[in-house]
Amino acid sequence: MMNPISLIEISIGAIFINNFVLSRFLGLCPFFGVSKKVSSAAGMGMAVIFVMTIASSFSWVIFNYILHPYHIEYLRTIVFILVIAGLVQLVEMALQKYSPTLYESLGIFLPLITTNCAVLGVAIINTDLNQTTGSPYTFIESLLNGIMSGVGFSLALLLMAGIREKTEFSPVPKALEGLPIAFITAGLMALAFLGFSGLNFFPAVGG
Amino acid sequence: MTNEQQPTKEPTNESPMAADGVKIETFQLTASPHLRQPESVSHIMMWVVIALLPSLAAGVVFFGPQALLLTVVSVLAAIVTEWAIVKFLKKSAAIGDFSAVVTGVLVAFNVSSTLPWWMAAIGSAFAIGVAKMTFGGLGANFINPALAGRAFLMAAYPSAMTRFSPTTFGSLSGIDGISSATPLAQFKAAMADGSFQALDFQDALSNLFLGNVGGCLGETSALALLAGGILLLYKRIIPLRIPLVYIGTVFLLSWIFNGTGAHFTSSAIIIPFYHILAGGLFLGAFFMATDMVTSPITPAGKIVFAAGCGVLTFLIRKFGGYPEGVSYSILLMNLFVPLIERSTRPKMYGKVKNRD
Amino acid sequence: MPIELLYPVIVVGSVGLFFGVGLAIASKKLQVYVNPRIAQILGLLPGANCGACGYPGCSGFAKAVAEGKTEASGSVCVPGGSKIAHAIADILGITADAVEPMMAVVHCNGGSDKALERSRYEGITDCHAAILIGNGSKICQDGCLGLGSCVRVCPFNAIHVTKEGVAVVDADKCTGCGKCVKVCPRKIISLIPKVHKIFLACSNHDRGAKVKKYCSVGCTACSLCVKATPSGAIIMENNLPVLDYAKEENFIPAAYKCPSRCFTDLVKTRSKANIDTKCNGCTACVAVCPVPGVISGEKDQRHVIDKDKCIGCGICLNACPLHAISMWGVGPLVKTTAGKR
Amino acid sequence: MPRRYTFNGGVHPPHSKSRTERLPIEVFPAPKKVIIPLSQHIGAPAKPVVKRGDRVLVGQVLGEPGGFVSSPVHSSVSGSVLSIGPYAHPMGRQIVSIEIENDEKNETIAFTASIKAWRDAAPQELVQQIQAAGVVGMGGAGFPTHVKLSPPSNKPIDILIINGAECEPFLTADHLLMLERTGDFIEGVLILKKILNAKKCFIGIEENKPDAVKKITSLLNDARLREIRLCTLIAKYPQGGEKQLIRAITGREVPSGGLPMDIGCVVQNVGTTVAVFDAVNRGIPLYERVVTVTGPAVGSPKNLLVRIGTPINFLLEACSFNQKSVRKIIMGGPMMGLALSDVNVPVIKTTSGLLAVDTTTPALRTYPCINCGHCIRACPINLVPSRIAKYIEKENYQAAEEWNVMDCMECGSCAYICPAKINLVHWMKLGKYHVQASRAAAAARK
Amino acid sequence: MMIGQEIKRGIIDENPILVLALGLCPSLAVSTSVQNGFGMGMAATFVLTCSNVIISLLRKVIPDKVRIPCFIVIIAMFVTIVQLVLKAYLPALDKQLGIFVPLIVVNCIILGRAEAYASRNNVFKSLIDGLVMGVGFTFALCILSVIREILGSNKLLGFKFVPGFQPMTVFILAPGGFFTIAFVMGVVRYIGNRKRGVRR
Repeated sequence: MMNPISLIEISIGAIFINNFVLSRFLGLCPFFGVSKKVSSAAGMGMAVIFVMTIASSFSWVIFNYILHPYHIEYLRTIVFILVIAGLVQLVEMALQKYSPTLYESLGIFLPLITTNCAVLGVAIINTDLNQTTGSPYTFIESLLNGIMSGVGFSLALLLMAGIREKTEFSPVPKALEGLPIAFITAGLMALAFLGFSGLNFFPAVGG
Repeated sequence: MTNEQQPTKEPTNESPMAADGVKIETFQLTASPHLRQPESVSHIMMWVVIALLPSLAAGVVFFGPQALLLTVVSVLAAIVTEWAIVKFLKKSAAIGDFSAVVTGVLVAFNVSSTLPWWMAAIGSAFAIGVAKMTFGGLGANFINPALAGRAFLMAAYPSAMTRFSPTTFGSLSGIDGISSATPLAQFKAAMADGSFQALDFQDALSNLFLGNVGGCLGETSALALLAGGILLLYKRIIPLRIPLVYIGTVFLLSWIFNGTGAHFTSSAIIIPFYHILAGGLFLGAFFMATDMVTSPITPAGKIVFAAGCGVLTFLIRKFGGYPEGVSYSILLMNLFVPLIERSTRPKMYGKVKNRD
Repeated sequence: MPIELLYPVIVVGSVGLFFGVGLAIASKKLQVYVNPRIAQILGLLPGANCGACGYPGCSGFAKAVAEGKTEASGSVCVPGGSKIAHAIADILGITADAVEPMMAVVHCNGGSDKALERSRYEGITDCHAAILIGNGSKICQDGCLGLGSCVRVCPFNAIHVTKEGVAVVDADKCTGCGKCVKVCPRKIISLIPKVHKIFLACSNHDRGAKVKKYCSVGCTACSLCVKATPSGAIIMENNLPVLDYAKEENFIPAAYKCPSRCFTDLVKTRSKANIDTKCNGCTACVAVCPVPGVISGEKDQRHVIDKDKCIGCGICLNACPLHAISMWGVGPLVKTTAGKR
Repeated sequence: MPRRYTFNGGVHPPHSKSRTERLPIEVFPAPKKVIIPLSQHIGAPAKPVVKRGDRVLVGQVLGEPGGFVSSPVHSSVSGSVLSIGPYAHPMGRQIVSIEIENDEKNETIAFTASIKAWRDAAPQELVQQIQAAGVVGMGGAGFPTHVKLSPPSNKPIDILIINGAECEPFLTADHLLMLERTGDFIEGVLILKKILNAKKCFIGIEENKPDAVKKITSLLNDARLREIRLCTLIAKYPQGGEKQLIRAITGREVPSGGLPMDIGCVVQNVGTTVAVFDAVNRGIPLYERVVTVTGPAVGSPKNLLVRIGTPINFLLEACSFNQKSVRKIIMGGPMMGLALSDVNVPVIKTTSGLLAVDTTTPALRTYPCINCGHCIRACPINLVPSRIAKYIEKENYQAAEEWNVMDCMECGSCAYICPAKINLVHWMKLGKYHVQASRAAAAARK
Repeated sequence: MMIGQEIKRGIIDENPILVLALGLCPSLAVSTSVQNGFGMGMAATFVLTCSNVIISLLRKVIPDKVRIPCFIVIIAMFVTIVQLVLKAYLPALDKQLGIFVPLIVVNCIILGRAEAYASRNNVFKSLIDGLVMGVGFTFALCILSVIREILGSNKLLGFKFVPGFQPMTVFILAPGGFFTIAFVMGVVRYIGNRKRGVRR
């Protein structure tokens, strides 16, 4: 059950091969919104990892102990979003009260993340696998997928921020300034990330 | 400004010039230094083009005139695209630098000689039009245009891009130009099904060095690439550290993780040589990882960058979905360049012993 | 069966209830007070983030205002002006002072057609950069460099550099934020009250004979403008007249006396004086008219004004004991002394 | 083979010294009129002590120092004061200057203040003598020498370095001074050494001046001069930069934002050393200096001993410069010199050379930066000029400051080497100006 | 005439994707074929319109502090309805759209309109706004998917398009999506700039 190889595979897959932003098109709004500076991208990345971890663990528990046993899987959208939104807001309030410094660096990004498809996406993907494949994610796998998807998102975000800080010096044509050039940047990044496709460290095991 | 009016009651002194005829020389007023070394950007690009010529010759020798056609088409497509975009944007930027030529040649060097010419043109146009000019042209792009063009073609026409032709000379041993698979693909297949024979691959080394092997048209001859690379090193256009570290990393990794379980058997020693001579590593290490625009500007950053390229090349070759890893690894490392530059600022004079 | 139908209701309801109650408690327990006025004030501000107030952008200003660190009078947020100041005052419950709208003017008119250059500056297109390299290329050490540092800093796109290389402010667009005043390395931009359309377009402190050698519109410090302004609102300081806009409202005579055409008048066409039939020929107007030969007529006869020569200063309006003179023609005469009658 | 000293980075511009390096120093006759600016040094300008119409003699004090970091100025001719007022200065600004009409009598003040027995004199006395003579750093910066020679007691000086590198192309003034006044020069070094009480003393000379190296070496063979060592430097620009010279010879690094005295070093230029000798041993104030007049647009280049205040057009004419082909006139060397916009400006204490050039410098960028990194390799203090310039272009002065723009010494190596011909030094100057302005504003707020 | 203006606003002036850059994730992910794009557009339009109406109806009841969670619950309800309907009647499309159907919940357009428009305007206006924005969203999706389908698989609505043209598979992969939206957006801005006379 706790196969270390499958855990590594999940990590590699979530970070590189099925990168949330560059291959799954999830979480694009914060990806383009908060990637203008490396410093804020780093804060955002931490926040996303944090929220994704919470989201994937809680949603796993709720799905496997409430929705699945009572056959009301169709409610997961509504329940997940409620749980995530509620939790993040609680965390945000707690941060603001008890750790203002952490709130300053992390908290300001939290409201941006609550209603973000990457976070809901990771919860749904985790449970989708439960539905479609014979081997549902265990809690650990689900948690790991959450964390690593967050890491993959943060990696893409950091790279993007670095590149945008650099291309800020570039004389981009007027019509392409801002978002369009960011899209092209993301497209070129996605093109480079295609190099990871098929990456498989354990060919014998993974098949 | 239209609503401005000069009081014109008593017009005086119509001439702006001083009346007493003092002659005032106008010298040029600029910041120091008043001396500049003569070499310019277009010189650099021109030397890169010259350094690529031996490999082009090798490509023509091994793959026939088709190689030349592809290169010419690709270069033309690059130049025309750049010209059209500069025209459209009404930019004043001079097109006289050779950077588009370099990109065009490199795109052609990164495709199979069997590729239809129009595909090469598309790749070239993409390289210039999307990867370079959208960011504002020379010096503004963050990713190597030629490699982006290749990656685009790879994603657009995967089958055409992986169909290779044998060379014009034919067989000398097991691994050579006869087979249409690239040397690394053969190596990977041999490793996978256990048919790996050190002797076959040992014989192949000289073919690899000279270029009598299948593959992309510019990457076959390590010798020709080395000649061009040495020219650029001599002209101080590329720094030695990038090719050295890049090739060295691949060599070391493929020796340590050679898959045979031993390190000093003949096959274990041949494998790293095979790895560095095959699959366009020399092309990547001398001409694409050293691209000034898309590699780190800091001296320490160049080493990190080259080592990263080496590690990724090795990982993709060994574990990835492609037999060749050079182009993707350089592209991926291009993405890391800004972060590398941030963290490898050179130590400033007088920084260590700062009083506070 | 019915119980199964109830599951979703129960689940969604209980999750909703849980978080609803949880958040309600949390919001009470963990509340951190954020001044709601900040958002309100920010909504009112022009959003140009010009920084004229001295705070980092409009949000910084809003915060400072809400916290009472600065007053919200129109003189602090100049682009917003008194209108916004009043609106902010409403939020804060205090009254704001009306502020006189200001505009920036460039005190130089010496373009390449009028002022000589001593060398060819080739370098960064920036005034500070030119100052650093041999103090610019103009002979005049106080002239506009025309490299557009003020243009780039203007948040309202109100400044441009003419093809002769002199910066010009568009009075309609200028909000008087003063950013250009701060950035100009030669300190030749200043703010004047918007109602005054006349200003001195020269900043040169050299003596007259020297100025004439290199600039045809340079002030020669002849003092004619000082003499033309009896109220003493113009004084000569270091070879350059200084206009006191608080003291005097009518600089028209001074401007039209200037032999070097150093004044710029932003009114396109001034209305001209006209003497009506009430005139009894007392010649009081002739005595005050700054331009000789404009008013003509026999004593005790109705006088006439030469509309071509009249500069429209309106001084005669006050002088006429019979109120027989009025201003005619297109364009308003802005706030002349005539209004005080 | 003796050890050859050098530093990291730098560039190799052509030396271009062959036209003047063998020409002896000629005395240039005092002109009809001299203009002596009251500010020829770093620090507060001098305060005038003469009035219009006063008769002055050669060497007479015209302006008293305006503060500790300041220096007096002296008359270089005898005659009457024509005017005191703003006059064009090589820096481009109008600076209060004293205009003196030469009466051709060349009457000098009595140089009675000389301290022949300087070996027995107190260091303070010698420093006062040097200050009274108006000696400033003659390499180009013009830092008052007496300030350098009065380090605070908590900063003991153990090394004195004499800068004979003269790394700027074209210039040969210091070279000729070392050849022609070798004895005076060495004695000047000894005076400086005594003042500072330095344990070690080095003379750094670039290896492209073998005759000077040979002559000084033969003199230093004297047993009494064993404490002075001659260091041959690799000919590379900016070998004569104060920080580079210290690095090359001692291996020490001046801390960022600090002075050489922080690490126990003092560097003096050759011209300054000879001026110190003149001031101490002969009592002569600094009123003349050696100027190399050269450049492609000059017909007969010369090394001239010129009175301070001589308008430069006299010098250019004396060297038959080609008025038609000249595009640019530079005061100083081609790497760090100032482009002049007026040929009427006077020679000042820091004027080491005059260049008339028939080519223009590519001033605006003709290519975009291609990230080649040549500027980083050339930068002798390991900055990243291209990046800093981009920050400044984007008006991000804070980032420029973080990337140490303030440590740039504007040596010009980066701009010299740049294949894109970007005006890197100009950007640095602009950035430094803005950083300074914002620092001043921040200080004012406090 | 008001309606006409509104439609122009939704499709051109304030197009949610091409001008406001909202709802990027689904628009890039499902615009690989016109069928998917149109299906997604319709689904989003349905949710947008319905939630706008309900939110507008309840705008005076919902307390300000918890309005966002309330909006989300309302939206999620309609999304669940869409999900169930798709599963029942269009299983193929449901499979194609995959996870992006439930993700309509967090589509910025819907929450954005709820927050910016429906919570401040009356029911009728909100209904129109929802419809118009939905049409704009669908329109932009269709443009993107037409380009990507033709270039990426040389098909339009599943039919072969240009004979002899070799499709570039990259356009149905992630990079192609980014490039397509970048250039469509660039063209829209270019035209807009031209209209406003901004220089290139």
